[in-house]
Amino acid sequence: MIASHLPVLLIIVPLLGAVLAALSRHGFVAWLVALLASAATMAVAFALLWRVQAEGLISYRIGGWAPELGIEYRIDAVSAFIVVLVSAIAFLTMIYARRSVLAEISAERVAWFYTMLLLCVAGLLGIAATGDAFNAFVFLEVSSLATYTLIALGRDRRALVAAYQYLIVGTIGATLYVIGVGLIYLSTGTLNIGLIVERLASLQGSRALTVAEAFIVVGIALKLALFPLHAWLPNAYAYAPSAATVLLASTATKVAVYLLARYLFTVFGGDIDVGAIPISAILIGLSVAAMFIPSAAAIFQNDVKRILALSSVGQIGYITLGLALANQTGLTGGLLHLFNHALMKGAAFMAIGAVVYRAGTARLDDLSGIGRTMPWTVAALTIAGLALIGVPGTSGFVSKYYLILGALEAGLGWLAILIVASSLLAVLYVGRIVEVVWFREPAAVARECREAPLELLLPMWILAGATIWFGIDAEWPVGLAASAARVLLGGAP
Amino acid sequence: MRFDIVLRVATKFILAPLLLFALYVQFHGDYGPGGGFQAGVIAAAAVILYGLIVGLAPVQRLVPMGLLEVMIPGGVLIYMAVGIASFFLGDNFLDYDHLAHDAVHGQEWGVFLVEIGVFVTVSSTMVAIFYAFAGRGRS
Amino acid sequence: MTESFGPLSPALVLIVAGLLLPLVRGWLRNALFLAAPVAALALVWLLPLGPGLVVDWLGLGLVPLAPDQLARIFGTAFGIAALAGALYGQSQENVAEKAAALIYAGAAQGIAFAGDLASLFVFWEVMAIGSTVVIWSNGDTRAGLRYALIHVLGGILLFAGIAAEVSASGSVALQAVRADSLGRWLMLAGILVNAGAPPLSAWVADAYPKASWSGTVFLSAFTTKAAVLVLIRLFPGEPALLWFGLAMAVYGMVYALLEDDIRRLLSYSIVGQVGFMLVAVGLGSELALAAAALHAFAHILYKALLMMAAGAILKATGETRLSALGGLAAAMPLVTAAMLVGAFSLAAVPLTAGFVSKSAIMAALAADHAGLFWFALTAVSAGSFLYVGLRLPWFALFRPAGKAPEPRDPAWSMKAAMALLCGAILAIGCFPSVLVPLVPEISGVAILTPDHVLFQLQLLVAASCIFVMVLPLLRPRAGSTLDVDWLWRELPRKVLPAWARFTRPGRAALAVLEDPVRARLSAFSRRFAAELVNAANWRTGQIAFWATTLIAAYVLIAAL
Amino acid sequence: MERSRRLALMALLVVLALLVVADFFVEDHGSFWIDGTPGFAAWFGLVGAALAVVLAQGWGLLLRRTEERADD
Repeated sequence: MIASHLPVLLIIVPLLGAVLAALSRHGFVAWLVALLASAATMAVAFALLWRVQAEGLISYRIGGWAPELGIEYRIDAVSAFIVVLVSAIAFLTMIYARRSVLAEISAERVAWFYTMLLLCVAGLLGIAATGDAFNAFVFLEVSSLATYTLIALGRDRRALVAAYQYLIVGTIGATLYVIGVGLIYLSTGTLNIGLIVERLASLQGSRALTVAEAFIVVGIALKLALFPLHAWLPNAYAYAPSAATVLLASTATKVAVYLLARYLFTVFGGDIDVGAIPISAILIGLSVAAMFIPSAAAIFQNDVKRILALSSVGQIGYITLGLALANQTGLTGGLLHLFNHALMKGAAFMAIGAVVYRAGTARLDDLSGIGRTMPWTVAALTIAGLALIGVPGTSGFVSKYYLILGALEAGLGWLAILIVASSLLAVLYVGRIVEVVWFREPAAVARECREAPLELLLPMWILAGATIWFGIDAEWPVGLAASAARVLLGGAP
Repeated sequence: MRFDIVLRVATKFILAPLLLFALYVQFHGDYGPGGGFQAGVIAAAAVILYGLIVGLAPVQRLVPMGLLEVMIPGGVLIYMAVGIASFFLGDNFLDYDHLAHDAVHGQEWGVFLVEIGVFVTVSSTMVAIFYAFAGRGRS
Repeated sequence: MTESFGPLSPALVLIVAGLLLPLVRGWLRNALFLAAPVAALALVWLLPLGPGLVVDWLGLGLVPLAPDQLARIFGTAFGIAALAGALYGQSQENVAEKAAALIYAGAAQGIAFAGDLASLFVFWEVMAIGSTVVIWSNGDTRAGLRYALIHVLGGILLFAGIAAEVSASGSVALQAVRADSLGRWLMLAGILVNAGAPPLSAWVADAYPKASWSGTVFLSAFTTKAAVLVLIRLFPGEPALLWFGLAMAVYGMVYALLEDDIRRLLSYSIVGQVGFMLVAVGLGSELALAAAALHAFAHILYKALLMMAAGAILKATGETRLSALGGLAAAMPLVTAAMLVGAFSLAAVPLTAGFVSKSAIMAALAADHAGLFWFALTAVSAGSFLYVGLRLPWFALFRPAGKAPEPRDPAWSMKAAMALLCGAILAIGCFPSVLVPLVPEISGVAILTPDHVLFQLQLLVAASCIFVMVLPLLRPRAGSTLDVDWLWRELPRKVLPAWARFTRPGRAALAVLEDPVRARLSAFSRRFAAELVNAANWRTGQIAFWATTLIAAYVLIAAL
Repeated sequence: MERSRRLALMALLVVLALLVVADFFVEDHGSFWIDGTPGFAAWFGLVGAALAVVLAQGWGLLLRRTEERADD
């Protein structure tokens, strides 16, 4: 019985968990519920992946209505890839969250925090699972609203401003998206993505569609923080509670990338240039700008969380670059980097969250020599940093390798050189952190710290270990990314 | 405002019809315009009106914040429970065909129950928002 | 046969030991520090020569461990250097440096044994990280960062080249090629950066002296010589290398002749000696390649010895500037002996290892009738003796001037390490035939023949005459010699204020014009540029503005 | 030129002369047109070393500065 309902269980389980967590109104019980719910969600996600790999596309009709009338959930290799990533990160975040949340959030709000965390997860999974353009908007809003709350729960007063700014920007993005969906509905008369694709075939060259694509792409670009629409992200990540930052940095933008890929490839066809619009050229330009400018800005930051947040914007540039290349290798590289970046950024934010847990600050000036007193935490941060640079032996290397091959395959040799050249910037900002935390004499703050508790170290090191593991034995993620890329490009998985 | 006799008296007259109208909209939702969302807003409007007239403390005695915090997720829980119940009857999520002896009645029951969930959540959320605004600067 | 060793490569042994080092304490740490190079050296010789083990990784057939003759030569040299360095650095307290040094040495072994481009690149990058940490752990962060950047740049060039090569040929095989396509030029450029070739030679003398007294010993051994090894594998007979090599030989000599700081002087001389090797690689004959490998071998030994002597002086006196030193010979006889052996070996005095390897290079040049390079390098050899065989010992050790430091004896481990290397250098110099099993190609080279020895002695004595004649000119003077690194170390500091001064009149004139529109525009663009860099604090309206701009641009393009 | 240096120079020149004389009695295996001639290495060494000094001094006049680098 359960097997046939897997696609919807993916959303029901975290949603039910959110409801129960809210009803419990008790911090520890809410955490337990969240942990169990996210563990169950992860199990569902892996089961789905397994089934997709065995059987191909899985379709599920909500309420038993046909796709013309109702909402259809469609899990293919791409969705399964994202769903596994999001649910696994969510589970690790829950393990991590208990201690971290106790330290950062006042006791009466803890249950709400887990409710929001689970709602956010449910929304993100929903975007990946649904095959309905409007339903995707609903889940986009579910996850976004939960995200605004999560950010606002940060203990820094600036968290409120950051949340407010994200609220406005996110709403603009969602509105643009829904306008685009509306235009598509006008032209095709359906909201089901599968049917839209069928009906679009006869509508090539329609003005309305071009405008729809413009609105959808820019709307999603706001959500995924594509340069220059990224400015909401650094503050939001820097001031949110640590556990929330981990989840958001690793999953929220990634799901937006998934949505963008869905529209660019599945809906608007494999040839992502529509009519006169050189989308791939624009996207390549913006991606390259993202690889360089925010990374350069990261070098001049003093707050480690902000450094990592700005670096996220840069790393998103690599991912969108993979989409823009639009060939099998490049797209594999982009999706793989999406996966790897989630792992490494998750580890990095968990590590800096653990530092905040002990030292109470993420300002680089205060963290001199903290590697002496928190060696395991800082070692995980270092591994993540090396992966951000793309050092061989880490997963970052593998994904950049595929991106470069993709660029060469597309005949863009200069782009391959830019990809590697932009790593120089990562060397600078990672190098600054590594230098301060390891090689400076310990400051007063660092001397009084102890190593982070095991509950924080465990998920952090699972992610850091995965970063190393997938840098050496990359078969599994590469296989997933490659089959997702094949599906996006219209082939068999 | 609680000393304005006109408002107080008028409110007393309006409250009961308001609540009754909310119930009407709720139960008539299957056949005509209406449903849990609208009904929830109308019911919440009654509570909010009462709060505006008598003040925050009395209305919170009537509808305490703790109740709202249970109602908000509770409504969602009802909704989901109905949806999940379909699982056990061999249908897809939110497919009510087998909730009753035949498909039409099943759908009717399903929608009816789901709308109750919507009502609970929407009404309590509206009131909670009112509390949040009205209580600003006090807590 | 290689299979029976599984993944037990010398590289792995050293890297794992390096990672474990911070976890153990006390005598165990020192023992591990010493045992790992011994084990690696043993493995270099135990691994049977053969094609190696193919590992499938992402569809690429990787050969991380492919022992061949060349790997064994360099593996032995790297192994001895690591062993001697570990012995020398026993009393070093800084565990970060020791761990990084082991990883660094392991990466060098990895490069020696790598059988394909991808594994090669992996170890290449690990080597960059290890060496950066060695420099960093001594506290000079700016120099460390400069070093890291140059090496990341080199790594990037190499990586781009490898990617192009792999996508063109579809295989990661290590094979001898010519620089005849963009990808191969990129590979060559990446390797040359590590070799210390112009125009980026300056990093060697910038970074190496910033390491601690023991760290420099490791640094002097691996990076540049690993680059030579890779050049032998990838670009044997590449004509461009002849000219790069000659330029480096002259560059190293000129800068070393001017330099004041001992370790900087020795760093410049690394570049000079690697130049000799590059010329031999560029020649490309079998003998020339063997000679290049042999010279790298000898150079690793004597440069490590010289760096040890310099480190001992630094540790005893806190000073390495020639202008501030002098008369150390009486106080530190052992260090004096070590420095003389090393210096004479570098200058190819007969009965030292340097004489053997340089003779092989010269013989290879002669065999190929490369007259220009033969005469040029002979002259450079005379010049090299000037700076390292005469100027360095005279001013540091023998001249009567200078404050005599209190004689502090180096630790036993330092002495043992120096004695080990002295012994190796002299043994090879006296009995060159011990090298024939390692480098069979040199069996035909005339080394200790009377005419050859006489030739070399004339050259050295002639150089000595010149030295005595122009002694005052060569007196060390405090200061620095401008190099290409001026471009990234000082130019920005000078240009930016100068640029501001230069444009001030223009800006003043503009301000006088007081064109409100123009003022607004320039203010806008200035603010815009600042905010683009500091992207974090944009206002919400600006994001909305950008979103609208993007849509507008999008729709506009579509409408056109 | 002080006395000790003059003495050392004399001694070295004598040694060099002896070496050149010895060169006449050894069979030379020159590879190029000139390098096999007796005494070649002696004069080539003198010229080469002198050239090296001239080159270095010239280079030093151009680019040697008395101050250390600011960031060393």
